[in-house]
Formats: sequence, structure tokens, C-alpha cells
Amino acid sequence: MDKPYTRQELLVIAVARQIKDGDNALLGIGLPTIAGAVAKHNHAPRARLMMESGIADFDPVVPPMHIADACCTEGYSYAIDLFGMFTSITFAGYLDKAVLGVGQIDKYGNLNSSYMVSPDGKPERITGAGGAPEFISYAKETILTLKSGEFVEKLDYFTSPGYLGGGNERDESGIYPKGSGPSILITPRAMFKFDSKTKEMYLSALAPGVSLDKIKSKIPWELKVAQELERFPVPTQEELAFLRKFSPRSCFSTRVSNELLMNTAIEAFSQRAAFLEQTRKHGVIQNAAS
Amino acid sequence: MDKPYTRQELLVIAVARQIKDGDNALLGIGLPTIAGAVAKHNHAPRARLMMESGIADFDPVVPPMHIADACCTEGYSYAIDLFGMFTSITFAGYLDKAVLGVGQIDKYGNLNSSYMVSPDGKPERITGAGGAPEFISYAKETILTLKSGEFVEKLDYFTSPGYLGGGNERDESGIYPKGSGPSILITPRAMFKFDSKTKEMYLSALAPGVSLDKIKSKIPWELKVAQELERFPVPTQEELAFLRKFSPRSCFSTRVSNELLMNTAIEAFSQRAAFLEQTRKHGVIQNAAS
Amino acid sequence: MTQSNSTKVMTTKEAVKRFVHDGDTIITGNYTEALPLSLIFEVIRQEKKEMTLYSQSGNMDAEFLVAGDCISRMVSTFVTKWGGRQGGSMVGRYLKAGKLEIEDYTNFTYNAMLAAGAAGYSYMQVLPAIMDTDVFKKRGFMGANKFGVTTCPFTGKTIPVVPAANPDVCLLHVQRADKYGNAQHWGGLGSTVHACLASKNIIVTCEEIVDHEVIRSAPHHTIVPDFRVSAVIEEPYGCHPMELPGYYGTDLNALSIFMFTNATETGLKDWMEEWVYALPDRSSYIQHYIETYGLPTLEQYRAKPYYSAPTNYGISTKSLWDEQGKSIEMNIDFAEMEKLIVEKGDLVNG
Amino acid sequence: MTQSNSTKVMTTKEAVKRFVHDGDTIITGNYTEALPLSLIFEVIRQEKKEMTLYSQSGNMDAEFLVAGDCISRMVSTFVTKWGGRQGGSMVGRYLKAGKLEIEDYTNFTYNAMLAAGAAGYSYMQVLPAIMDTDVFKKRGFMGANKFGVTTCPFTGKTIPVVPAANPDVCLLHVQRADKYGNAQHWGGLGSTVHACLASKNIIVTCEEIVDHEVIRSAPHHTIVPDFRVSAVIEEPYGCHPMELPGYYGTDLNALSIFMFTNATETGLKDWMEEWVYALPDRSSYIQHYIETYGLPTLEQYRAKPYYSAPTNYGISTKSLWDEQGKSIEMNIDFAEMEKLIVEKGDLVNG
Repeated sequence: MDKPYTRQELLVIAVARQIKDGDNALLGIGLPTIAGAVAKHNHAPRARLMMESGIADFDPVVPPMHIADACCTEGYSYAIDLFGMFTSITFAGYLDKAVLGVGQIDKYGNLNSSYMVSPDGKPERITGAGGAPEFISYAKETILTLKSGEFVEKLDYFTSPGYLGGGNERDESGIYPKGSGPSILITPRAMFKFDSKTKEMYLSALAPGVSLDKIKSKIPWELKVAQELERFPVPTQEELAFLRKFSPRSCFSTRVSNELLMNTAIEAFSQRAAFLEQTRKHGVIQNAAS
Repeated sequence: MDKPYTRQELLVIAVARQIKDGDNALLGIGLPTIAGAVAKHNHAPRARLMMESGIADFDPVVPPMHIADACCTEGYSYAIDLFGMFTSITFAGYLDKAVLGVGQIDKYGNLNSSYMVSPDGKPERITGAGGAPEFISYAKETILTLKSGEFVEKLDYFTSPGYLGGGNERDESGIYPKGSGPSILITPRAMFKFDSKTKEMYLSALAPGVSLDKIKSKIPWELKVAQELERFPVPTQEELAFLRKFSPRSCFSTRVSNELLMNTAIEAFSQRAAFLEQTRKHGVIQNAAS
Repeated sequence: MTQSNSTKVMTTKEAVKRFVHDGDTIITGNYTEALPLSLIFEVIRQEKKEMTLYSQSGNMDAEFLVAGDCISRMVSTFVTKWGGRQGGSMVGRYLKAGKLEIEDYTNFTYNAMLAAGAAGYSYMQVLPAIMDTDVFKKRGFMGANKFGVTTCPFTGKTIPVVPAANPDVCLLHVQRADKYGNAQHWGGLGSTVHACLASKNIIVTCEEIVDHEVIRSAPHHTIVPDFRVSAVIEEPYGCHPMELPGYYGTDLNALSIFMFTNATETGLKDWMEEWVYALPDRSSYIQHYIETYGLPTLEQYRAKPYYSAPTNYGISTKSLWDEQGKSIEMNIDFAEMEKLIVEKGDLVNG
Repeated sequence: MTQSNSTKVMTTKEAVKRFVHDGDTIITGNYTEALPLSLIFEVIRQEKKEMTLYSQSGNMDAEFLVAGDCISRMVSTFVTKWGGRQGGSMVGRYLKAGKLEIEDYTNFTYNAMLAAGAAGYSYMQVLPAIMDTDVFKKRGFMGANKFGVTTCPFTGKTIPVVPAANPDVCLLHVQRADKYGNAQHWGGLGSTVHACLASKNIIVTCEEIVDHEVIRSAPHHTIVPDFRVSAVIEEPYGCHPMELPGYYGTDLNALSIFMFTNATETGLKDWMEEWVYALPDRSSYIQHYIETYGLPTLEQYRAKPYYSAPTNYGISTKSLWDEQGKSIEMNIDFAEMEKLIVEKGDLVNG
């Protein structure tokens, strides 16, 4: 019998499946890098994972915490700098896929990761643009993931261009590669694609046990739905086994995950405090920095 | 008693003396790199010798034959590329001295190394611009050397800017660093400097045994002469000993030097041909490429 | 300015005192790995004020400097929410309180300003799509100079550009350097080289000051040449709790604590009282860490070896004289050559 | 185009046949050291015609290709007079005879065209002083597109610019590569990286095809990533008689002969009959060299070792599970975690 798996795992694996063997795939930090590791282990051994700091063709030892993480530099094929990553790889047309997380998204796949307007009307800083504007503009294709972000009618700040005002606007502007832009948005509960003509986002797949109404309730416009919904990928046992070994906390929601992490840290430090009390009594503390 | 030395050696050592300890000194190929090695060995151990291919702070093992010569990369401090050499070192203002050879020069220190008009009026290709135009423009100071080049009233082709039309023209153009430009021209027979106001070249020193008339005969304009001539540097025994060990052929004129080189090569190959005839008979030729 | 060859080896305290001033524009040289935290703690201890911070990733570097009330303006592309989704970040708190202004760029446009600055250019082209975004359209304290446009003379297209950035001081931590200041780093490059070369002064801390010959044997790892460096300090654990390839991994325990304490403004400031202000230098910081959490906690993050394949820079011909003392170019010995000089040379004397 | 992962390991003959075509613009990837002479000899043997050659230093690469009647236009900064002051050069002879056109740049402006091409830009800024020279003012076959100007929107100054160059094929020789095409080179960098990345196809010859793990251990030496490479060939002595750090020094004997023969047009062409056209590949070239001059002649140029100091890329934490099988983040073992998933997880199935 197949092991139970969680919506968070489903999301990681659905994203991983988007990365094909041989792809040059730029990964945002967090879920995209974990999905990249799963892809490389399971079905895309020669996918070239890249981070914008210029670490190209890497295979993370553990999940990276930031985009120059040393867990990605113990063995990698190509050390380029950030400038080269954006110019000679991305702008020059060699980036097959960008995989990026979403803060706010509108119906044409435009993104905001910079500011959100708080209930009192003031813009509040969220994270920032990072590399997203240029990657979504110049990667041949962009895979979007959304875990705790939101769908909005109008972005509070226009950080990263999707299909702009929809229709042919992006292709006709002459400043984006033809046919580029977000191709899919994956959440723990649903997948969305973009209409080939209008470029409006539509629901393309529902995860098992999720109702259409539940999805629609999160979306402030009249969501269009594919005539025939696609099936969500079913994680294989091999994918789950690798994912749980590689990134144990990926199976939990962020809240549960952080709770577990903090509990462990507190416990460890209390134990060490007791140990230190002991060693202090016996005078064996050494100065490692000397 | 001091050893006899040649005009060619005098030139190398006079140029070497221009390079001070701690200088960032960009060296053209040939005489400038040899002079750099002499300077580094004799009086400027922490001069940073540089070649435009991006080999920075090197110490040549033998005299380099070209500007990316591997004899300069067995131990060097900083591998930058050519683009960075011209921008972040030169244009950004960190190049103390450029040492460059001269093909044609006019009275304001402007240079031609690209084309010479032949007697029939056609432009004939000589070598080319290489890196000279940018180095003489943006180094804080440029040392020029002339071995077989010529003084002309008007350049056949304007390759590299000296003081342009003279006077304040260079400083006032706003596109050169203030006070930059050629500071001295050294030949095997004389040294020339540039008037601080008019920027016209004048004779500043005569090598021993050289007459003013001899120099004037090579110069197609009325050469000005310093009120008090400076003394040419006298090579020390240490300088000569190092130079002769490091670059044995530097003591001869190009003609004699090439003659000696060719004779040796011919002799060596004839000897080897005889040796090969022998080994062939005994069937011991091996295929090293296999 | 070109830095002199006089000794640059000094303490962190001295380097910060000499080269960092109130009102300066400072930049974190490292990207996210190897953050120069020992230098940053000293800047905070010396209570530098009203500085503008260039920090590409708005990471721990920004959190500490802002909490230390050193920074009034920041140029960045990101604000890392070290305090979590709820806690947010110190940068966020100061922005909200109006105690900090920020100018937003993207990773690339931020880097392009430094690339221009490093090259000596006054501007650098960026990628056209930026013109469609609020990053381009909305201006903070950079105003009209945040972005501009040029026209490509060959295609006639409008090209957006950024101005050059030339910070006063770059703070950098690396694996090794020599006493002259040649600094070597390997791992994620980010915009580190551009950040350094664009800056007027560079302060380098390193895990080890090594012999100049070590540097000369591996020139492709030199990211900053000596003549650009103002000060070099041997500072083991100079970027702890962040990681440095070949020396130590990210200290996950310390990061957990940092996340805890940074959930609130007072939390982080209390932590800084103990770990920044009360300790004079990095060696006492590490000593305090060991006393608090135990040597094994620190030791578990020591890097295991993963060495690069050797690179041979060797050549064949080490001298133009062979082992028998003959010139390989002229097939005569030194004495014979000196005879030939007298015979065929264009003599000045003798 | 992004190159596929299908096998790229092939012979020089096959690579030139597939990727070099009459009328192409080709570029010598290497600067002066490590000239890709095996590839150049094959281009000549296959009698490619009417090509435009980008050659920064107009060195032996240009001399052979011009003598092979492969080149009708050349973009360069220099013409090396291999035949000496009297003999001149093959490039000079062809120019004089009207059989070759040349467009003159400087080392920097030439490199800037490639830097633009590599970045995907349509132009690149160059240094203003060039506007005072005939290099800027006199135009060859590039005409109005040789240089242009823009205005810096921040300073108002006029900035000269060059157009992007994107050659069809780049010929490159390096120390080592893997079978995917990741190419590593160390030594003088020149404009090599820009030459490669600006080009549509890159053909790499290398002294050794090494295991992918060797490449991964030394990523800072990778100058071209696999996905840009069209063909990779293990070709020992691929740049002989030029030198390659760590493998062999300049073959001074062979250079003397080259200088001899290149003193006249027929001299070089006769030499090429014997050493280029009559030999099918590099291995037979080296075999012929040994038969002609003896193995010791070749062997004396073998590089002696001079290795770089080791660089450690190691980290501390290799797995989020410790040696006892416990999660270092959650202090539970795998089975306990799977129980917790059922308990606290947001389950899809089961």
C-alpha cells in the first residue's frame, strides 16, 4: 500500500516533474531548489540546476538556505558571477526554465514580491524583487509556485512581468523573447495555466480532495476552468523517499515545520547548558579561537 | 674595470630605471617586459608587472614572446581578463605606468603602429593598435621606447593619442585623466621629454658617444634641446649580469640577434637530422602521440 | 586610490577606525555566504552613524547594521525576513517606523551599478523588460538617477541603464589572503568582485593570512588584487554563523537562535548587547560561544575536506641557458657571449 | 542554441565538417597562448572558403588560415610579423595583394564587441579617448557600424560604443574538458571567455577528456559550460608549437622554422603542403614531427610541475540525518517522522 503523503509533498513533486532532463533550470530559494534536487535524483540527472549567485550545474548536498549556499558549491560544474548569470546565460537566451515562488499574482501572471498595502493603506515591505523580474522576462519558460501567497485583482506593486495586460501585449512589446512567460502556476491544491490567446490564468488541475469552490474562494476574479481538467501527478514512492531523506521538513506546512525546528533547538540548547555546567565544574572549557 | 655594454643594453636598463617599486606597470611585449624583469630583480621587487591579456603581478621566468605567454603564468598573483585589465585597472585609474614601444611618433608624442605609407603612396600594414591607444590614454604616465621606429612630421595613421595638437589640448578635452600622457621617450641613443606648457618633445639626454647632430638628423622638425642635458643612467654590473642571464640576446641589435638565433636553429636541426638517420636505421622511432 | 605597499595587516578595530566614517556609503562585499560579520560587529561597536548601506540580499548584514542604528539609507534588492513571517525583519521594522529609507533594485540592476562602478563607467545597460516594472517606475531617494535610458546607435532601440555606484568602503570576508592584501575566495561569486572593485577602500578579513607564494600559485582565485586593499586582518570565524567553503558550514544552531531573537526588535537588541557590544572582538565572540554552547557545538560545523583537482601551471623552459651553461638560443656559453658582445656589439663603453 | 546532451565527443575532422561552413564568421577563442592549431589545420584541409576571421592578435592562427585561402575578411587589432621585419606576414602579403580586407580595432574595443555579444547586448561602451584616433575615424568594411556613440543620461557625456559581435563558430583549445563539453583553462585569460560565449557554436579541443567529477571539483576553472559547446575532442598537442600551461612550453625549434618558412609566401605554403595538407590529423602531425626532429626535441618542451595550492570546497553538514539516523532538525528518526506525517500532516491520501 502506498504511503500517505501531504499536500506540501505533492507540490514539491509536481514542481519537480516540470524540470526535464537537460534543462537549464534557474531555481529560486526554498521550494524550487528542493524540487530541483528531487528532479535531478529521480528523472532528470542531467538537468543543470542554477542559482542566481552564479552557481551553475550544482547538486545540493542539503537544501540550501540562501542563493549562494555552500551546500551547493561542494562540487559544481561552472562558477560564473551574478552578472554573467543574468546576461550570458539568461538574456542571451540559454535559460530553459525559471522556477520561482509567488507572493502576489494577478490573472495575467504578473507578480509582486516587494510591497503589500496594509489594511491602513500603507505599503508594507515584504521581501523584494531579487532576480525574479529578469528571470521571468528572459527565461524561455517560467514555472511559478505558490504556497502562502495570494491572488489579487490588482498588484500592490508591479515587481515582475507576466503577460502584462494579457493578449499579445508581451510578445508585441519586442522586449521579451517570443513565447516566453509563465507557463504554469502550481499550489498545494491546484494547477493553473495561461490561455494561449488571452493569456488569462485558468484552472488546469485540482489536487485530490480539493473542491473547485474552495479554489474559487481564494481568487478575486471569475476564474475560468479548463474544459477537461488534467490529473495532478501522483508522487512515486521513490520520489517521496528521496524527498523525505533530502529535506525532511518539506512534508509539513511552514507552521508545523518551524514549530518542530524550534522545539529541537530549544531542547538541544537546554541539554548543552546542563553539559556545560558539568564541564565548567571540571574546568575543561577550551578556547578554540586561540 | 667595468664590463663593456651595448646601446641595446643601455636602453633596456634606462627603461627599467623608470619602473619604481610599488608601481602598477603595464608592459608591451618585447623590450618593455624585459626591462620590467630587470626592474623587479634590481630595484623594484614589489612593482606589479602586468600584460594586457590580464596577467597581473607576474615575474617572467624567461622573456615572453607574446602577451599571454605561459612563462608569465607560472606563479602570478591575479588572473583578470583583458576586459577587466582595460576597465577596472586602467580606465578606473589604477595603472601607474604604461611602457610601450613606438613605430612612428610625432613631436607631441602621438603614435602610429598601424599603417605606413610606402614610397608609392599606398598605406602598408605594419603591426596594429593592440592595446596602445587605451593604455597611453588612461595610464597615469606612459614611458615610450624606440628601437627601430621613426620620428615624423605627420603620422601616416593616428593610432594612439599623445598630447594631440600640443599645449592644453589633451587636458582640456575632458576625456583623459589630468596630467596623463607620455612622460619620456627612450632610444638607444637619446632620451626625450615633453615641455610642460607646449607639450612638444625635446631632447633631455644624450647617450655617451652620441652627437646632437646625429640625433637631429633623424628628426624632421627643429628639435628643441634642454638647457641642461640630463645624464643617461649608467648600467650597474648587477643589472648587466641579470639582463644577460635573463635575456641573452638583448645585448645585440635585432639583426645580429636574429642571425645568431637562426644559425643555432639550423645547426641543431642538421645535427638532429644526422641523429635521426642513425635511429631510423635501428628502428627506434616511437609514436609519442599514441 | 592605489593602496601603498606599507603594511596593511592590522586589527579589525583599527581597520574600521581608519577606513569607515560616519556618513559613508558602505557595501557588503560578500553576497549571502561568508557575510563579513566580524567587521559588521565592529562597525556597530564603533557606533558609526548615518551611513548608506549597499546590501544585495538585505540579509543578516543589514539586520545587524540597522539594529545598531548605523544606517539611514539602504540600497538593496531584498529584505530577508529573519524573524519569520510574523516577526518580519529589523529592516522592515525600521522602514515602518520611518527610521530607514530604502531604494529598490533587482539583483541584476543592483549588480549592474557596481559593474559600472568597477569598470570606471558612468552607467551600465540593464535588461529592457525592467522598464515595465515598478522597480523602474517608482523612485525612492535616488530619484531621477535611479534609472535612465540610452539609445542603441546600431538598432535604434531604447535601452534602460543604471548609474555607476562607487561605495566608500567594501567589507569582505574570504578564505585566504597574503599580507599585501591579495584576497582569494572560492564558492558562489554573486556580485562580490564588482562590489569590491567598485569601492574606494576595501577591508578584507580572512580565515588565514598565507604566504604570498600560495596566492601566486592559484591566481584564478584572487578576487581582489593587493593594490586595491586598504587593510587585511586574519580573523578566524570571521563570518560565523554564516558558512565559508572549506572552513565551516552554516551554524544551524546559531541561526535558530538568531531567528528566535529577531522575532522582535528588543529580542535582537538584547542579543546584540551580549554578543556584539559586550565583546571586544571576534576571538572573544568565539570564546563566548564556546563557553555558552560548548566546543563540540562549534566543532560539528567544521568543514570536511573536498579538494579541487590539481591544476598545473608549469612550463618547460625555465632559463635560456641549459644545464651545461650554454645559451639555448645561441649555443655558446656566458664567457663566449661576452666575447661576442665586444666583437659584434654596438658598444657604449670599453 | 543550447547544445543537447547527446554525445559531443567526436574527431576534429567531424567537428569541422559539421560546424564550420563556407562564408561563416569564425573566431580564434584563445588569445595568443594555446592557439587552436589542430582545428585550424583541419579547417584548411577541408578548404573552407570566404570566411570572416575574428583574431585578436593576428598571430599564427591568421597566418595559416589566410595562407590556406580560407579568409576574405578579418577583424583584428594586430598583425604579427612572423616573417620578421623584412619578410612581414602572410596577412600583410594578402592585404597588399588585395586578397584580404581587414577592419582595425584595438584590443579593448575588439574585446568589447565580444563582451556585448556574450551578454546578449546590442552594443558595449568603450573608452572615450578612442574617438581621437584613426581607429575610430577610419572605417573599413564595417562602415558606419564600426563604432557609434550614445549619451550617458547621468553625466550628459558622449560615450563611444561598439556593436555586438556574435561569430558563427569559436575554435578553442584548453587543458581539460569532460565529455559533456565543460571546458577548463588556466593561464592568461585574454578575451577568451567573451569570444566563446559570444559565439553560436563552440568547438573545443583539449589535452585530456577527464571525468565529470574532476570538472565539478574545480568549477572556477570552467571557462565554457557544456550547454554552449557543440563538439569536444581529445587532441593532445592541439596547440603545438604554441604553449599550454601544465602541458608543454612553446616549441622554440618549431617557431624558428615557422619564422624561416614564413619569410616568403611560397616558403609557408610549401611548409603547409608537408605539415598540413599531407597529414590527416594531429596525431600524424606529431608522428611526423617526431620522425623529422626526434622524440627528444618534442620531449624537452614537456612542462615541469608547478601546482596550485589546494582549494577545499568542503562543508560540514552532508545530510539532515545524523549518523544515528536522527533528523538533526527534529531529533526524531525516519519512522517517527513518517508517523508524525500521518499525525500532523495535511494529507492528500491515506
